Amino acid sequence: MLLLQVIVGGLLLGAIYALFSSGLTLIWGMMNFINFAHGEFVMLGMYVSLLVVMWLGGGPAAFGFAAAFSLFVLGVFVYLSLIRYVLRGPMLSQILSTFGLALLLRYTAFWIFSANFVSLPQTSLSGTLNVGGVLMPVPQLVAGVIAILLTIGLHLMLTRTKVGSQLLAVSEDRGAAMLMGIRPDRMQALAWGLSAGAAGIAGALMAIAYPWSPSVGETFGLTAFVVVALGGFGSVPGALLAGLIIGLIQALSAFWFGPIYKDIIVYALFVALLWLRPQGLMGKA
Amino acid sequence: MKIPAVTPTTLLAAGLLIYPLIFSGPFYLDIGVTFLLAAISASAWNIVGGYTGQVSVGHAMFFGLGAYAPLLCYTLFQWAPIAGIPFGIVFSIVLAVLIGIPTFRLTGHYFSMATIAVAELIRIYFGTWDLVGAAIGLQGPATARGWWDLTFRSELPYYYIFLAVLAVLLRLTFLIERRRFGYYLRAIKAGERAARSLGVPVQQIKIKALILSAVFTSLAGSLYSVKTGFIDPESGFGILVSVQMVIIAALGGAGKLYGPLVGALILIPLQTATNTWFGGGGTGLTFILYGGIIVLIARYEPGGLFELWERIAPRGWRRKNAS
Amino acid sequence: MWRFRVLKAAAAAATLFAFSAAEPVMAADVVKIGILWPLTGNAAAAGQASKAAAEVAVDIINNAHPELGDDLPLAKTAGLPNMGGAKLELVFVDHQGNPSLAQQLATRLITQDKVDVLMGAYQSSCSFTATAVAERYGIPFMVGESAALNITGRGFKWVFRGTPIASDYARTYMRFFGDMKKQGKKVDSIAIVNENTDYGTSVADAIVEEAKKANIPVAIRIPYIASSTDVSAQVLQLKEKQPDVVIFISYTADSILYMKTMKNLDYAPPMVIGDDTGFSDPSFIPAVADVAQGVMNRSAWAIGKPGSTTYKINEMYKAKTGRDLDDTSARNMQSFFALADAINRAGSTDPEKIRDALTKTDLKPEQLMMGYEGVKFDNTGQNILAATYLIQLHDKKYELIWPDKAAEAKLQWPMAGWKK
Amino acid sequence: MLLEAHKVSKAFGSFFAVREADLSVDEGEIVGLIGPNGAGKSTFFNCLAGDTVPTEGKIVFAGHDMTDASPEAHARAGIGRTFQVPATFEDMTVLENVMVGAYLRHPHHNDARDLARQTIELTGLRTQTDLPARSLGTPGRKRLEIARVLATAPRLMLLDESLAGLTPTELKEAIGLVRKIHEKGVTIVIVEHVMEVIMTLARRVLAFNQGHVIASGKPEEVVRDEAVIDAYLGRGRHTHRRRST
Repeated sequence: MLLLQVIVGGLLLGAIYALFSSGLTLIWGMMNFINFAHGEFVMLGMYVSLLVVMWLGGGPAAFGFAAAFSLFVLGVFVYLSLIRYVLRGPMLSQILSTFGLALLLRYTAFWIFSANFVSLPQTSLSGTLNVGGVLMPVPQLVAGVIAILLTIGLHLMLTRTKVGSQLLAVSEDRGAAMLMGIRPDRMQALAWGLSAGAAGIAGALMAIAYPWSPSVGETFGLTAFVVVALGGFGSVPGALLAGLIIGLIQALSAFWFGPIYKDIIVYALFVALLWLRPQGLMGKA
Repeated sequence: MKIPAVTPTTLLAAGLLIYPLIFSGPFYLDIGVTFLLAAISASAWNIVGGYTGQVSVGHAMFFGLGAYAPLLCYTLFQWAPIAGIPFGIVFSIVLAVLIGIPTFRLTGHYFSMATIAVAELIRIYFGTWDLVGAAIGLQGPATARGWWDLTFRSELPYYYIFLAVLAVLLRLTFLIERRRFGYYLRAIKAGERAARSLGVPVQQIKIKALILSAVFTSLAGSLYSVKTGFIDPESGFGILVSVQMVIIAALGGAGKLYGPLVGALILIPLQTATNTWFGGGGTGLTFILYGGIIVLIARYEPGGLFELWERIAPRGWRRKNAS
Repeated sequence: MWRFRVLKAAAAAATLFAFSAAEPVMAADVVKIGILWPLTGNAAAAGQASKAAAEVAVDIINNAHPELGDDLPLAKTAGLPNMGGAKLELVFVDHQGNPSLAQQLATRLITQDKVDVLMGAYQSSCSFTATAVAERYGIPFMVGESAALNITGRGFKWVFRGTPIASDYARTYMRFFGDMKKQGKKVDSIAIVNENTDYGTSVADAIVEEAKKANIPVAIRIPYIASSTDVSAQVLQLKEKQPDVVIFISYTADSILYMKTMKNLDYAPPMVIGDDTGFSDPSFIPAVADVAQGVMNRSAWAIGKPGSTTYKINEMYKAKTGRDLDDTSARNMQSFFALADAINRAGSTDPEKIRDALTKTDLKPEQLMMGYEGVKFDNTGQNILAATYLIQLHDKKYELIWPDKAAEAKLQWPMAGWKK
Repeated sequence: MLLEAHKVSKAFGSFFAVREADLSVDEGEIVGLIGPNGAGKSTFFNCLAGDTVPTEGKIVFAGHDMTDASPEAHARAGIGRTFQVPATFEDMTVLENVMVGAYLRHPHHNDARDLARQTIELTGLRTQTDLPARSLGTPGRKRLEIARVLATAPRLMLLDESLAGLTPTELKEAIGLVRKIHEKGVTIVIVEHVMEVIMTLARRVLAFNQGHVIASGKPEEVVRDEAVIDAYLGRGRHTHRRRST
């Protein structure tokens, strides 16, 4: 019975990993570009939620939307002011750009919110559901379910809608897309907005269940890499599947071998993946 | 003996030689030593990251191994810490080959991510490994049992030892630049496919560059732990250790001989200054500054200060130096 | 290529200017105390809290505070009486938890700011490097709160530590379990959950060792990486082993997360003991008071009844920070008082005299603001009379419940947890 | 027989870009490969250069089996190649570019530099010796690529549309250059659309379509071959003539 509990816990956490990783894989798929500050976007999403709850007293729906929207705007701004120019630059400046951004966002958050761990005051979502002996804490449950729905939504948006096809067109062949009257800069800015927005919502959902501080962005960033690498670069459904798997592996390895080893096993898996199957489970080579 | 031509190299060397005589206060010396250490590790990174264009963001793996070896020899066998330096270098070379072969099949972002993951993997593992003091880390000899413990009261001896190592590294890089190896490195950075078509054994050259870089990064790590007398997973393998090397080289000019030196010359005093002025206030401004500098480099001047200087330096002067 | 000279000169000038500005004018009757704490980085909260505590202590010493009674040394007088009322001046530096920066800043404090004594470091790694510098220059160093055993065990003669260390805490727990067994409470097995850096590891090691001596079996020991997002794995492992007592050695975020997760996974052990730090953080009680009723904690600091000296000190701290004084900062404050008292008895800023005074320190319990049995340093510099109370969370406040002679409330065993 | 490609095929998934193509080149020859776009010329060319490993078939060069040898092994063996889209080292000067090639046979700095200077002289790039490659135009880059490959002292040079997109005068110079290189004893295989190049330089021509060789022989014969014209102009042209009569 305990094992089932561990598995459920792992999947719920994995769903949240999937949500914010889907944002990262979207960018990678489109622009062959890794955003090293993606973890910081999740962290900012958490703080936005805190501000909304503290100042406006909004409920989960309110701060969820606020986090998504504010991060969307940040994502677009980051693209237009920095990434657009760096894309054509040498590899070193592409990597440095988002690294510098990560440091800037993290330590500005340190400055504004101080280093203390904070957590959302008890929101309406609390308590635990007991489904056949398996205990599912409501915050994690809600967060996990919404995360899965949003990831699928993002995937459908990409594959079924006009905007989605334009986004994919630009990622396939930027030149050809331009010939078809698609403005690549606008599409890529939109992609960065969506990616940051997904990270923002994931931050809001995690804020319900877990305390955080400005330095959590770093661990989320690395986890997102692993999920994206396992799921296949550029594949949102891949990220969803990989997110769940990573959540599961972390939970099981922590339970069987002890919590210290969960990160070691995940990173070892990541390194092995990069060598054996760089395109991941469902990504394009 | 012939008077050395007054070129920037000799001027720079003279400046660095007499620095400890002008700024003799122990605190200034400590900054001088920190500057040299940063310049050595950034220059070592530069061989792989700058010249060859393989942006490793996990070079702390070699720095950490180099740092752990001396203190491990002291803790386990009571040897003088410097006896551990060769071991650090050997471990780093083995790691370089083990890591290099698979990761060099990857390019660009893949390669950077793989190096981050490997460095993190080692950092976390060392944090759980009791032989190396797990999370508590290792300490060196508190008081010197003899000169060989290299635990000096003043920083002066460290300064000149580190300066000598930096000089050797820069001289070696200078020679490489003019040899086939240096040309092949720059060819790989400019275009691997074209380089292969001209017979450049790309994988082999990359591994050799990584080994050379690992040797000096490991040496920098050893010098750090011998001087500080302490090492733990975070200060040995932490991601900030790797990031600092990348920033310093990129600020000065990655792929340029004096790039890392100039980068360290600016960043280390700046970092200490901000920490003195704002550090006491505890606002962590130093890192906001770091982040800001990197974003500006990436956005406006990827070539670093060198390229900026070459663009704005008077035309005639630059002609003479373009060889 | 003359550009280097320009660059080099510019950088050198900047450095020179940066430090000459920080060169305060030397006043004859000022005793300068250099303090190294993590004011940024992930331990910044603790660093800032201790900084505020030190500033309150300096105010108490530099200005006359008769209302604090005669027992607390240097309280009622202004400045250091034996040194003609010399004032104390604090010089704070932020080592950001980086050991090599701590070494550099310690050198700067001694050689540049010309401080007379040093204190601090919080993280054991920084205490190692900073104390080594103090030892080299022959400057007394008072370690305020780092727990790692061998900071004072390296044969240094200039390093003193006022705060209890891991083995003191472990012995206290074992004595407590002994008393509980005598009162018929079931203490057949204990579990230890510790974060895996130097703090958690050294305390956990000490507990395992003392438990062996007191032959109390340790059911399971779970080291984990601090501030990880999810802790359900640890709680489920505990649920599987069902120990009688669970000892958590963890920082703030994890402590809160453990309490919430235990409720979510319906795991209610008979007793939980928090090893200070996270459980004493002011944000702990508001976050989990309703879920962790009856959780025990160790603390040598008790605010005490209104009107008592400790209560007034806490009021002064609250006025400054808006929060109650926590145990870690209080231990720092107590070490600071002991250091100031020694300087006063030495009657001079000569390091050798101060060191000599420190070795002769023998403060009695009533002279202290903490619950130690006194302050007396052995030849390794460790305060052998450091002790700690055990407190329990009743409603919204920790109340002193052990040792019996100092108890202010009745022990509730088993703990209520979230069940009212 | 310097180079022999025997029943070489290359499939991407189920699509056969090259199907059982044969080629044999004697020392000192100049052979042209022609065919409409997408006929598999470039893929076949990349198999010869070692960039892509053929799915089936064998490639033998001067008696060594090079079928799945790496590009650098090909270069060492003496097969030099240029790229359809010039891949010069943009941040390195012209001299440095050519030196990378020269280093293959001359490990020592001075010998490599001297050979590089001679090759630059030969290929008429002397005036741009110290300029970075990115300051050259496309014709200059193509010429630099040829110089770079020449510096590796190849026995066989594979030119992938190196003379495309040149003005008439540039074309004359380029043809003169290729002829000069050929006279120094280098065997040449050219992939080209510009018929003038094929007619003036090549002594033998192979025509490709849908991945296999449809005609080979003297340039004059191959150009008039029915199948080749069909491949280029497509089947439709017959109907057109019938309607007009």
